[in-house]
Amino acid sequence: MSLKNTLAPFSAWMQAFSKPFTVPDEPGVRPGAPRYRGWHINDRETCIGCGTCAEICQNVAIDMVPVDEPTKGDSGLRPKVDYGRCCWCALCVDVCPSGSLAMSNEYVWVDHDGDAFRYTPGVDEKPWDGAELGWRKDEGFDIVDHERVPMGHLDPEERIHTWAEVVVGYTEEEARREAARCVECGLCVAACPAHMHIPDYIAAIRDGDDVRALNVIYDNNSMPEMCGKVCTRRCESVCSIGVNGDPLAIRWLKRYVTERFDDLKSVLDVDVERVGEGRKIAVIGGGPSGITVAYYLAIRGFEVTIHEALPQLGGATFFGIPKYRFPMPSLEKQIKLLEDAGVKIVTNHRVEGDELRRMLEENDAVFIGTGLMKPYRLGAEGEDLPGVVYALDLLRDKNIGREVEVGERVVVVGGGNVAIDAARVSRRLGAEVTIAYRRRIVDMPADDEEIEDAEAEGVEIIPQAIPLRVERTDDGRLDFVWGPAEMVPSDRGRPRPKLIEGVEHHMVVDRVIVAIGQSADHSWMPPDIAEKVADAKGWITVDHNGMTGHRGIFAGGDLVNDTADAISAIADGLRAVEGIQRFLGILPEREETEPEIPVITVR
Amino acid sequence: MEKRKLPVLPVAAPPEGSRPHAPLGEGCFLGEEELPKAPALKEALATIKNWFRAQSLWVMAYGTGCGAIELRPLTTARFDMERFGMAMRPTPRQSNVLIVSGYLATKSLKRVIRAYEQMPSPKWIVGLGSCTINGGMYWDSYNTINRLDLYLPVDVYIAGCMPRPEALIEGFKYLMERVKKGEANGWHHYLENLDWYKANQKKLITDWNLPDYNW
Amino acid sequence: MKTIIDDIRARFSVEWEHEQRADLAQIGVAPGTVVPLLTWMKLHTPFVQLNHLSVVDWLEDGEFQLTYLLTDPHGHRSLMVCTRIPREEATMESVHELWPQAVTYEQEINEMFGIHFPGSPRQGVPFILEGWDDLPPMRRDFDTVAYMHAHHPSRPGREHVDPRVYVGKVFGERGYLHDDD
Amino acid sequence: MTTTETLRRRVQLWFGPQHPGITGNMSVQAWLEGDTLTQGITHVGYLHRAFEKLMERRKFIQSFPIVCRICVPEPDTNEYLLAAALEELSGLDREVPEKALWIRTLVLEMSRLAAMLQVLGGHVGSMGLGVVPNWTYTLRDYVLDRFEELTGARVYHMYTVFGGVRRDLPEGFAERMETEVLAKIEAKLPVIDNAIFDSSVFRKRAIGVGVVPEEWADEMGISGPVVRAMGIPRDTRKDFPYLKYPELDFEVVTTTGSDIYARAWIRRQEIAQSVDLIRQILRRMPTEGPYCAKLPNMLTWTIPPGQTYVRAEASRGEMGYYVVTDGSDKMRRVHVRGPSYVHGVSLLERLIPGTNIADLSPLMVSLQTCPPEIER
Repeated sequence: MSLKNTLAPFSAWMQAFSKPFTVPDEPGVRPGAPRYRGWHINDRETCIGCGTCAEICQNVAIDMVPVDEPTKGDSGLRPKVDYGRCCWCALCVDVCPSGSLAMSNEYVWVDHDGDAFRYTPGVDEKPWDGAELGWRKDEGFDIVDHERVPMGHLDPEERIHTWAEVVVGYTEEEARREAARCVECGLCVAACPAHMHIPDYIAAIRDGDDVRALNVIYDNNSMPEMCGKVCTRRCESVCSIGVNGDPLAIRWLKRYVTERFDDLKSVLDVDVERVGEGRKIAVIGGGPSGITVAYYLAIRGFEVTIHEALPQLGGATFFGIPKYRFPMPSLEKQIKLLEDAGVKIVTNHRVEGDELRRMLEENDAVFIGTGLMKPYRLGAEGEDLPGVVYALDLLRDKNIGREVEVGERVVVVGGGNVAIDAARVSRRLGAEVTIAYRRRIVDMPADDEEIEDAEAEGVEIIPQAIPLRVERTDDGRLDFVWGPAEMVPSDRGRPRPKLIEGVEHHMVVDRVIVAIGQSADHSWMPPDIAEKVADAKGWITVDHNGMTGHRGIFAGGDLVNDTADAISAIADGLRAVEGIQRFLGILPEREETEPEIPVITVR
Repeated sequence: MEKRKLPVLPVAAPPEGSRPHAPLGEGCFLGEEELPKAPALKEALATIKNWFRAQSLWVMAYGTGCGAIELRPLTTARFDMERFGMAMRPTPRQSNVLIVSGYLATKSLKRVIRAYEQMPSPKWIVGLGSCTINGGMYWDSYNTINRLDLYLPVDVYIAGCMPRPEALIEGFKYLMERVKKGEANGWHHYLENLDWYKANQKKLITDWNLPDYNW
Repeated sequence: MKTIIDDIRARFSVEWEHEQRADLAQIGVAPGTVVPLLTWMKLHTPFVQLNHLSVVDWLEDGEFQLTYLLTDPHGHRSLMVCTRIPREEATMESVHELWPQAVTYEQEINEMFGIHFPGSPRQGVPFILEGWDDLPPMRRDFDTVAYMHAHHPSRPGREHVDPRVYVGKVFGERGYLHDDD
Repeated sequence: MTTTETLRRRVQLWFGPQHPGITGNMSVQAWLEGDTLTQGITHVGYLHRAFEKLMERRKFIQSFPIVCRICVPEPDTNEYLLAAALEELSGLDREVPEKALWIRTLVLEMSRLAAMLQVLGGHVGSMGLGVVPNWTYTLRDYVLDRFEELTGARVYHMYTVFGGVRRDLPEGFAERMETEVLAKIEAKLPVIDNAIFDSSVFRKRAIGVGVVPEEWADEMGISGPVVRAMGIPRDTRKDFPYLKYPELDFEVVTTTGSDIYARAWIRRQEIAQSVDLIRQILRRMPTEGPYCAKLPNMLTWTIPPGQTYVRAEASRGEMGYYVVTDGSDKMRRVHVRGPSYVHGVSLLERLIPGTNIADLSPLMVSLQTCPPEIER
């Protein structure tokens, strides 16, 4: 050993004069780094209780516990974290679809009681609530897929010259890919009026089991192919993935599955007791609610007859929806299923006079789903001029195959789906189309995609336009006069349009198409029955069984609900399916009990 | 003395042949029994005793699990636990704090029990990390226990996976506080419920070959 | 990589081959071919290093797959030799005489999968487990969660509500194609 | 020889698991004659958590928080390897952005640096010299501070995922890395040299002790500092290039002697090398661009059937992951092959005969045995 080796280590003594490494023992602990993963914090208001955090937690550290009232779009459950399981990986934070869950940069928690290490962030008060630093969701990193698989559309230039379907539909690969985006939280089930088993059929599609998917779909919807094409899709509006991204294309997935099978009866696995053998039901109105009632009662052995005034079943989905959205073969498939189930269909038959009374006597129950057929009037001068037409009439004439002509220039008044349909149909008939709507575009009740599609097809939308009058021009056309409106706050919630006095705009058109809503028409019923069924204004209220004020008469669809969409009509139909069976004593009367909370004990 | 909550677990009758342990004394001072028994003095003595105990926690150097990695920074310059009167000791005979640094595999549990029983009283166990509380990351593993308190009395839990050295320091300060107040009595609990602990231990460790607790 | 596989093909029957990366090829051989092949490779090719010996449990097929990873430490490439043996009373020839460290691999596989390597020195000697009296735990038919529930109690008092089920219950989700039982 | 004599001559001793000189929670069952070891058997399993079993029942994304626990001092190698294997099998590897590759290289090098600082302290600590560990652990802690800043955690980073990394580099990270870590390490290295490599105590106990014969290198698959201390320039970063290592300028450090001293020296040199590499990475890393590829929904992600073996250089040597997928959303099999599997069992057992009992602990440290990676 050299002298150097003996002495060199002593140089370590020099370190005695350098600054100590030691972190001083001061009150409070050294704060964690700005993105430290400490204790959870949760924004109770933003959280939607989708449970994706619990789903992804590989340690089963998160329980969803009931905290708030469940509403559509919020299950009311909130995550409760067990810190005897947590590993601070923050996958829950990164996956959180609503972005409510985060982590603070606090990291000290000591206790002598092992049971103490659990709390519900955002609900149980903790010192780190509202911490500014800590692990947060970052835009550049996503472990759920926020981008929808794009849906193919016909080119706008091309489609205004054809009645072919605008939406191309998913291929199998696209459908599987889209279905894989689902996190199976089930919030959509709450929002769907019929409470379809959405996560279940999406999972089946993802797994490549389309037969299972179809069966799950038909479990509580007998017109899914229609829904798959034109549903108003409330489910997608509450989709947890949609909170910070594109919601699952639930409608397109349903469309994908239902389009894959032609012979529905052979695919559907129906397993119900034929409890209705020997009982007769009459259904008046062949729309979605009527079809639902007919199908689910027919498979239970009831003898069901549908009476429809038009030459084809389908109701508004037949005569109201243009064929480029819901083509005829799709509807025919549904009707075929009804026939296969043994439903008797009477078309071109308008029930009138005392016929309803007779039906009541001959049948065990009658279901009315006649819809809203009487258009609202424009309420402006000149609306009776020839050339001022109602959108419903236009659409119906087109759909039942009559010759329709709209001229070169058309203005559509209204902002709902019917208005858009009328506009797009007119476009296909070769007209230049303008939509005049009282409020702003964001206020339009029509589907956003529909509005986009219409604009892509060259439909011009003039918002905040109030029709003043219609005048005949010298050359036999129409002068549509409208005034601009400003939006003023209203005590009823959404702002109200107020006419700006003194300004008038003129538009010379060939047709003024009115699409500002419809109302019910009960003139076909015997007055004494109508009195019991509907109130003075024509509104029908039903009980929890779907039964009207008249014993044995059930009702559903647009007549009854105020949402006026097909899926609500189907939901009404389902209610009546159960209600009729209860009314006939086949099912026990429903007991009003609080639903039991399905609790899983975590071990 | 604070009564501790017994974890609920169905346990069979006390195992046969378990040796009765020595009666629980007030403390471990030699000849303490001979001191005058005036309550005030007794209390004062206990306070002094606890204060001293809290100031010299000697930790057994046994890295039972991954949490051991944060014990090294704690013992070295940066977090320097010796300034709190704590030191690492190489053998259980010289230590009175056992840090169970995380999950325990069944094989380790056996050694930890042995090590704990060899430690002289008073002694305390610090459960470090979430896996000592409820299994943590390895909750579904066939080879790791989920709850340390079924097998050994835990005086302080420090949650985290893993807890940082600063959290450990806070944990030890909490332990010191509890020792000073005379509340950290895990070792009493172990003796009082020895049969219960032994039954739990033997239920899991099938090839039981440890000597009886004889301290 | 192609040359070495061609060389192997010239001498042994190869069931399948796959080039995973430029520096990693995989071949499948019959169980009986493995030891002669590995011996030849160690003695006559640059693939002298046994990097890895692993088992995959194909429970559905009733087979274990053994994977030997040989590496050419100077040519920087690897060859994965795979073979499948029946799961029932699984036995495989030992390679510990070619590579001494294979003893550890074989000991562990014996303990974790229950595959027997006759002649390998530490067969039946516990390596990782102690006092184990259940199925070899790495077999896929061994259920670790069930074992955990039976042996390692968790802290009680936790209750979870699955949002999917809860929402369905609260809002009255029902089906109509099947009668409720 | 009578039985009594045998007993007198041969003593059985359990070195660990509760022993201050053992590396982690493991034990060596040793037989002694006098103070010389005649035989040793490595016993592991004290830390067996059945990672591979647990990962078979976890989805891919759920597996990644668990892999980093396989090696505590150096979790990032595991994270990277799992990500690399699954990316290769799923085809996602083509989409990992450039920046993510750089950050991954940075993280791997930082973790090598941290682990080597720790083990360098361990080298001397195991000989009872307590001063150097106080420095190296603190220096390692400075690296951990940067890890905390970058990844949100000190020890288990859970940072490298499929497709890239989880967060971008924070503002001013490179400067802090330089001033708070690299500069401090460089300033301390000469002092450490004086205290270790120039110390007669260390030299006397390390030179010529625990020599691994060169012939063992190939057939046993010895890797890392152990093989480089034999003078063989074997380094996965060069031999099986991955991430951005081919673009970095560095030479494989080798020395001769193949003893404890040589291995410590390699580690000391590689600390300097890591410092240099981290500087290079931070200088060349792109500042713009995404740090993670667009990922599919991780809750339902499936990977087509396949099998692969990926490797990376950890501080201890070559770490490998053998991953088999079967088309489902979980791995069919993942097998972790850590360098300690060979170093800590076969090699250690071969080295033990003839070693002095007092040298066992330094020997184990020099092999850098990491028990959790043996038993997993």
